[in-house]
Amino acid sequence: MELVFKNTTGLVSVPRHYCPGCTHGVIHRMVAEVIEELGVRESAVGISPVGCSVIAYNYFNCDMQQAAHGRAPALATGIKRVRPDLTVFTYQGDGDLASIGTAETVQAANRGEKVTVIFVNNAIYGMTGGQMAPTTMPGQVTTTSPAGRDVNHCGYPIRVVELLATLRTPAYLVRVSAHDEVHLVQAKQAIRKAFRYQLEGRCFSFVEVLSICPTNWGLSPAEASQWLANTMIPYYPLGEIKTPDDGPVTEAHHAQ
Amino acid sequence: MELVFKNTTGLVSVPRHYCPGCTHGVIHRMVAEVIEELGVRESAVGISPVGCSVIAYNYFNCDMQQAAHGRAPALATGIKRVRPDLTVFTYQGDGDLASIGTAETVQAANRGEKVTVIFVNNAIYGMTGGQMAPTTMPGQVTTTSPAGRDVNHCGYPIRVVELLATLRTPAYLVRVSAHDEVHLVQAKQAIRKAFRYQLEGRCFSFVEVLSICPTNWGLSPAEASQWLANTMIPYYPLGEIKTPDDGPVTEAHHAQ
Amino acid sequence: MLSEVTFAGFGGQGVMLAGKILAHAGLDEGHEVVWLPSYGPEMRGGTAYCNVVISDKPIGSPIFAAPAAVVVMNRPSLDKFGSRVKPGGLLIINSSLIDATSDRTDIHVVRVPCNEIAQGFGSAKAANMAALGAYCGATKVVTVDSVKALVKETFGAKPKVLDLNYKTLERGWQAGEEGLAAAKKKIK
Amino acid sequence: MLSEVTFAGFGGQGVMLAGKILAHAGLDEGHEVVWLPSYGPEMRGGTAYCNVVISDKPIGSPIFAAPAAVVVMNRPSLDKFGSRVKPGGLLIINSSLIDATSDRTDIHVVRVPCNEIAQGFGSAKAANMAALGAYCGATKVVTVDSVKALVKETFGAKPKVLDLNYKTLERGWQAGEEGLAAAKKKIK
Amino acid sequence: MPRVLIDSVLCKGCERCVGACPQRILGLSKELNAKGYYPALVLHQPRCIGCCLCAITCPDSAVQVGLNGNQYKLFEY
Amino acid sequence: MPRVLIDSVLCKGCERCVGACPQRILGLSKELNAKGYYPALVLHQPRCIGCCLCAITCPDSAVQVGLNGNQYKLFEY
Amino acid sequence: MGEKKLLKGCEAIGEAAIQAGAKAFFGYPITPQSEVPEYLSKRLPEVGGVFLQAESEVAASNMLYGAAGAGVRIFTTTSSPGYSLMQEAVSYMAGSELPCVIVNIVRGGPGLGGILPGQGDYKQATRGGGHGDYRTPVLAPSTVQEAADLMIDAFDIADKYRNPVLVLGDGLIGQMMEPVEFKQRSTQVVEKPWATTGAKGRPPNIVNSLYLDAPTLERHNIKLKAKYDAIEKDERRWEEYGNTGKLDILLVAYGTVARVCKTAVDEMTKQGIRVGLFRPISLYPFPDAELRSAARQAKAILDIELSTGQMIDDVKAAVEGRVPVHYYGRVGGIVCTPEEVAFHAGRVIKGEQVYTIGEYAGLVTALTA
Amino acid sequence: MGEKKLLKGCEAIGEAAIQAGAKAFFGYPITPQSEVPEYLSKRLPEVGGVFLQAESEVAASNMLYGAAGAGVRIFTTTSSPGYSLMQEAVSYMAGSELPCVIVNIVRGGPGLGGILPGQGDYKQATRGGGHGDYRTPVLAPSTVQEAADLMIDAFDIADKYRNPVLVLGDGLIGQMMEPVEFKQRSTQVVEKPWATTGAKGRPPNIVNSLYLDAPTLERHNIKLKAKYDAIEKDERRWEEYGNTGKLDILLVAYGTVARVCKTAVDEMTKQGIRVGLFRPISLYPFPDAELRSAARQAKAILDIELSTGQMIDDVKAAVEGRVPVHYYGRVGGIVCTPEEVAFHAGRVIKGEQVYTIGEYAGLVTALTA
Ligand SMILES: Cc1ncc(C[n+]2csc(CCOP(=O)(O)OP(=O)(O)O)c2C)c(N)n1
Ligand SMILES: Cc1ncc(C[n+]2csc(CCOP(=O)(O)OP(=O)(O)O)c2C)c(N)n1
Ligand code: SF4
Ligand code: SF4
Ligand code: SF4
Ligand code: SF4
Ligand code: SF4
Ligand code: SF4
Ligand SMILES: [Mg+2]
Ligand SMILES: [Mg+2]
Repeated sequence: MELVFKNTTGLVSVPRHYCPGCTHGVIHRMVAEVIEELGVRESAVGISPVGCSVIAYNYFNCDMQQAAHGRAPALATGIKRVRPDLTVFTYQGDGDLASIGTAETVQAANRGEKVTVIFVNNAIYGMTGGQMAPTTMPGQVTTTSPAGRDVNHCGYPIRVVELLATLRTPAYLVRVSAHDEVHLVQAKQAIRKAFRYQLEGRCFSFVEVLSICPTNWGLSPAEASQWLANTMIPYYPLGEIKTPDDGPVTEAHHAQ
Repeated sequence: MELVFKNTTGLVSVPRHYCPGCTHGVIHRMVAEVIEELGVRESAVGISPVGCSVIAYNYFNCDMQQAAHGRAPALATGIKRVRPDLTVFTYQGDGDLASIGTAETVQAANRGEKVTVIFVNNAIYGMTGGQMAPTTMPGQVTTTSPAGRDVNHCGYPIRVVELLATLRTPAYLVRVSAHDEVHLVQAKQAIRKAFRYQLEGRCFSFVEVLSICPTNWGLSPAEASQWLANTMIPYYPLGEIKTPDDGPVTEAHHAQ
Repeated sequence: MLSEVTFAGFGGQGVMLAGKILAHAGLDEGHEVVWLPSYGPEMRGGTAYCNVVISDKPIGSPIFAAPAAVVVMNRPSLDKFGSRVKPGGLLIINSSLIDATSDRTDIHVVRVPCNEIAQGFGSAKAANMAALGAYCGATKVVTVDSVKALVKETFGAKPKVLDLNYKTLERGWQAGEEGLAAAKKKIK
Repeated sequence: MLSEVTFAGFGGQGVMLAGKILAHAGLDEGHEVVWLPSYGPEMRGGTAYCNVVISDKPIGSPIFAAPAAVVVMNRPSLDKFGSRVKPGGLLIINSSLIDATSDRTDIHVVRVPCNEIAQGFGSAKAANMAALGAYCGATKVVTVDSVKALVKETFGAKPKVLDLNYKTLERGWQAGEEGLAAAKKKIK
Repeated sequence: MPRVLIDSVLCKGCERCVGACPQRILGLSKELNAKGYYPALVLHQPRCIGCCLCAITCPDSAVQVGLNGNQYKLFEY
Repeated sequence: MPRVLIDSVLCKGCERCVGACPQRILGLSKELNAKGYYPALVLHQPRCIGCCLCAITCPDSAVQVGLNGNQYKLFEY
Repeated sequence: MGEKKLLKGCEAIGEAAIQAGAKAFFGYPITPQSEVPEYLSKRLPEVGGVFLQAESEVAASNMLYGAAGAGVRIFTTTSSPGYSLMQEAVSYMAGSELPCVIVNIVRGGPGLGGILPGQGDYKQATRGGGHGDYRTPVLAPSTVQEAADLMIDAFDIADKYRNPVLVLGDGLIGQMMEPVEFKQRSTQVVEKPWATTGAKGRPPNIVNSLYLDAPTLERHNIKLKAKYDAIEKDERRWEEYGNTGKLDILLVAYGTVARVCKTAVDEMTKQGIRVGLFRPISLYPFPDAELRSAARQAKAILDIELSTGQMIDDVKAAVEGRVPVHYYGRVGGIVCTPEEVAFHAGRVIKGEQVYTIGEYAGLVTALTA
Repeated sequence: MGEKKLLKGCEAIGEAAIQAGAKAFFGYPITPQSEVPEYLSKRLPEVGGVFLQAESEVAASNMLYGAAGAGVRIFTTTSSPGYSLMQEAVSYMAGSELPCVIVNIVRGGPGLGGILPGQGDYKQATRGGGHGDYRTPVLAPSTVQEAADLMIDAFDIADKYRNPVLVLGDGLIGQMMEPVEFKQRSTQVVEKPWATTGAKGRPPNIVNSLYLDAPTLERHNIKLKAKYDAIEKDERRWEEYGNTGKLDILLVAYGTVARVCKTAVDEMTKQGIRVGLFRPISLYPFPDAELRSAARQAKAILDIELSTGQMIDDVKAAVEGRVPVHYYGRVGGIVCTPEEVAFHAGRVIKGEQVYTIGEYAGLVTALTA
């Protein structure tokens, strides 16, 4: 019997510590599959964040570095600039990337670092026990917004992909979702494309993956997927927001 | 004889240390005039950055704090949240605000802090002797881009106003220029409007002012103004990019 | 020292709450108390536990190499803590979920079918009350009234749940009392 | 110690370059040298200065409370440094821009019209060479050939500018030599 | 014939696969596994169409899909 | 009649006012001020229209504009 | 008020700050102190205060700067890596003479380390991890009640000296529940005429740490130094426990470890050993004279820390070589037990070499293998 | 090579790093070290290296982490406030055992302070300003030539111990021009089998400082401690200058101040005073045994710093109370002169109380007025 879906060698085969139903695991698998499919496992360096996926270094079957909270894009920059032959990716949560790591995210994108960022947006700080993230939905109850996120108190959720899309530096910016099987099929394509752009030396590539956190949302995995579909997707539209082919990159404004 | 244009009491009458022709001085004056005109000098707290305007605390005739490099919006947040009755503004350069302070800028805007940010974009690090800023123009020679800014090496200049405009939280975001008299008249209106929005408790307000740095650009003040008009304005379009009245703020996506 | 106990189980089995109620009861009865949880990511999926100390003197360390008593709600907890009980100490095992037992002869082992007791009154969710009851019944460190008052504070809003917890607590108490008596005979 | 001098003036008057050339010349002639600039924002608008030490032994401190010699190119520099010159030391004043002089009688004061000299050869921009020349002419700490070689390295690409600097240097040298001789008579 | 292999040691009983299966042929076991979860089970293997959606959706790499013979490729993953 | 007052101590001779004046009536002095700059001068006061653009454009608050009598407000500043 | 409540250390810290008059909290979640922001996100709005989650510790500490500069009592809590990110702001606040309170619930390090209790940030806390000549008083509670009490004192000290004050705990202090009583304490209301509250009827106030003129900066530094001298004179705190007089051994420990040592002292005393505990409560200023006098009649000192040995330098400096100072510690999140302390103290008394951490845990073999 | 060039300290530091094999520079401008990035932005591309201006010191230090983890020789330069922002990353690099070199061209502090020379970051540098039990070797040059030489050594030490190494200068070292010779030095090429260079033909490498399991983290801490013990044993550096044997006074100073002291020693010797200078070159590890032996025949020690007194604790600990240790310093950017040093040394010799900074500058009156 041939295995038509078999576990990727891009992951180490150990049980993972994620909660039942948590889509971190699915996203790990897709990234690992792409790395394997593109044949770059032996040149890949991944960077794990601080967040539930902090020990992703135990799961990905490639060289890994563990970054300080929010700084993964800086590490990626450091690695890629001195070893452009390596395939460098970061794997980051929304607290990590969209809060403490805002500057590193925006600036790495703006410099056009030839790295791939996998951004797992679960609208919450998972690891530390469910505090509000910049991506938390209006009205969403968290341990630090016990009455629900009040947009008059701390603003609206940040749409990182749209934010980065205003930068003129070419980039591949896409948002996908991991909440169900159909969206996973699309997500996989986006991740593949993101790594391809890196391998071609074209641009910075960034995949935002909407993800569920049943534990801190206080929902079953199925309910959590529903909530993501009903609440998050309307606010976080899916699709390619920017590709490096967008618009002519004219050199009109060169100075002096 | 009546003075139809007289020096504002919003500024302390001491000579300022800026280089001849440097528009920091003009921008100081306009902000101070607005504070005086709106009658809020006695409730105002300004925050000076690290940059050529670091000692703005000696010039503004109101209470002042001096912030660590890039952190002025965090200070402003701290002050305004505990003393909402005060009129709080920051005065920041492009290195300060758009490089090291990226996170503080984006997050203060996103939280909708009711403060006013005056952002002086002179496309360079003035104080430290003319190093490249994130806003430096493509091809522009600086002491750390001796061959001119190479967009393939470090990307395109960041347009902060456009970046912030993607945030859903209501805001007043405008770009003006200080390079000549006509633009100064427009700039003044924008600054006044920005403070008004704060006083009305409406929103975060942000005025980007294009500014010249004759010293580090290696140009006379007149040449510098020309360069700004010819090179910077096409890349940094002037005008109100966002007002709090833009678009209906629907509460459609409230969760749970 | 009146009492020094570790409650251990899966996250979700309510061991933290059981410990907190015990500590509260100790405080209400005028003693010094400390409740110390395990915390952080290790709680996720793994075992959660808390230590409770009740004493008549200021409490030094709430960390014990060898606790006087341990209540284990699941198998991994038995594996982790069973061997640490102080000689002469007490080990309460939730026999509903743990087939294994301890082969130690220097301690008192009491097996209580916590889930079954609670299930019998309506829901296995109250199994932690059986465990708490068993520990208190065996040690008498606090009175049943103190504990009941706190159970009421916790579940008072929902009469059905309160009733379930009361009954489970009482049955657990009895099981603890009887179990220890039996164990004492064994050990002599 | 062969030489210990401060060059001071407005930013833009070329005092830094004058000092660097002197230090280079010292190095080329086989001595230990240090060149130390003032730096940072104080340079903007204010006075800029640099210290040069040339010695035959390893150089300790390049910071002097009382320098053996000072060359001042503008009024604020005279105010700041004039009083610090070591008794018996040398003060060279750019008389083109400084009407005032020092009333100290314990030092040698030499007035050199640096801007005028340079202007005479084509541009006041070379005034710093007159000052450098004056200092070297007075002290003979390095040879004129060493200095000229370095001036050539600096301006060699533009023959006209080189010529201007050469000539200004030489005239300054002479003014320094003669000025010190005159001052020595005065002081005795 | 497709064949779905579920690793009941890795499975955490989250039921994502159960929801993902277009044939509705997956369910949970009534027996706890060693980690304390009720792992997923194939209830009716013959109706399986080998679409792999169960495997794709599993966060814990607990599902693999085997095949004897040929299979229509239903979508690009 | 408008009257332009330039503080030659504060002035740094940047010539921004010179460029801003629609009447082209400003220029620089030939005398250095104490700080070493050639300060701005009004060359032909009578032609001044009191628009204040010189003052508006001055970075060093060295320009004030006075008025005897009435004046058309040319723009909103 | 006056009533004993069972509270987690983190909750007690948050509540105490409110009792001390703190008007707002700016902070960022990090284990094991996230219960502070969680508690305050509910509690502060109830009392008309402001809870705001900052985007990072860098931002949080600079929000503190702004709010402290505006004259209100303000504080934040964090844990080790977060405190490292605050070093620039702490140096700025010290330089600008701004009062505030920062709680560091220390965890294992360096780097991401672990989340269990540690004392590896002692040097950072007591020497100033930021740049420049400054110091911050450091208070180290060893019970939840004391954490609450010291929080209130910390605000008073901060205001008195216009300086940041650090409260140093660890996961045990933060996570443990103990009975706490908030005594009605009159916290000093300090006038802050220097604060940026709007220049109404007075010249503008400036909050600043920049002095480009060297003599001016030197005067500023001298003024700061005089302040630290005053703090070193007036703000020492310590506790002595167990036996005094002639001692076979004097234990020195702070915070969590001191609790463990108290149990050890009780046990050892029962066994007839003459043992006492000296517990520094203020780590800066370190109660050196007091330790010196406590140590006068001791045959030996055993310094016990959850670090590879940081406070020991202060202990040695305090006793000036008059008493031999031994060290024992555990690290990585392991808290030593009373039995362990007694065992190692026993070795010292018997004149045996104290085991190193590695030896004791049988680790050295594993490492060299 | 072999030729003497007149270089600014900042340029020499940049060039030396290239000579040592550094492949890239990530950094952020700050006075008085901006000449390093400026120099390298031209120079690195010439030699096939990478110059990248980071968005902040936080980012720069984390770029260092990434590049060091990828196995290349890497460094950055900064000044005081910038170094404070690097504390988290330095702690991470120490925890993950990554070699790199960081240059801190110290300025006046605390806060924004000033830009003139200072030594107020001594404690931060030698004690570790970040969290957790770690140390970084610190080398303090006092000439431009030495700055260049120590840069190269710093890379070797970093690689040897897999640890960040700090080079501590100040504005004077950074801005001064002196002749520099780059001797053809065979810098050790160290294999880095642990680096993340792609898992080709070997199992994946992991660069990490997180150890959630306490015993594992404890083992890791013990391993780090063993490394620091080895560093303390093998990496001490110091210089003795002037007289040896019986001394009226021994000066102790490092970096810029040590230059000043050398001139003072020369002058005083001329006056017949028996005076010597002990100059620590490695500040961590502090050459304590060496200082102790140098001090053996001295009547007194005068510790001279551009701080209110930080190294003095190490000096005191080193001499163990056998010789009286006096302190004199200037702060705020003022560098004391040779005359000033001689004057204060003279007071010590005469048995007079050394003036405090404030007294000397006649400042105390102004302050108390
Ligand atoms: C400097 C620092 N601040 C805070 C923390 C604590 N911390 C650990 S994980 C985390 C949030 C993670 O949330 P997110 O990035 O959304 O990841 P998730 O767990 O949701 O996948 C925080 C705040 C830390 N380790 N370091
Ligand atoms: C943490 C920190 N990093 C760097 C510096 C050095 N620094 C001072 S001003 C400045 C740049 C200022 O440029 P900009 O913000 O554009 O202001 P400008 O001078 O151009 O008005 C830098 C990098 C500092 N003081 N603190
Ligand atoms: S806490 Fe949330 S994000 Fe973290 S593993 Fe559990 S479900 Fe996933
Ligand atoms: S350096 Fe540039 S920005 Fe700074 S004062 Fe001079 S002209 Fe203005
Ligand atoms: S392969 Fe498809 S049909 Fe078969 S069990 Fe899985 S999801 Fe169901
Ligand atoms: S998706 Fe995976 S883990 Fe979840 S129930 Fe199915 S097989 Fe088990
Ligand atoms: S007021 Fe107008 S017209 Fe008069 S001098 Fe000024 S710019 Fe010229
Ligand atoms: S604009 Fe102001 S500073 Fe410039 S020349 Fe005119 S008056 Fe002088
Ligand atoms: Mg998250
Ligand atoms: Mg700028």
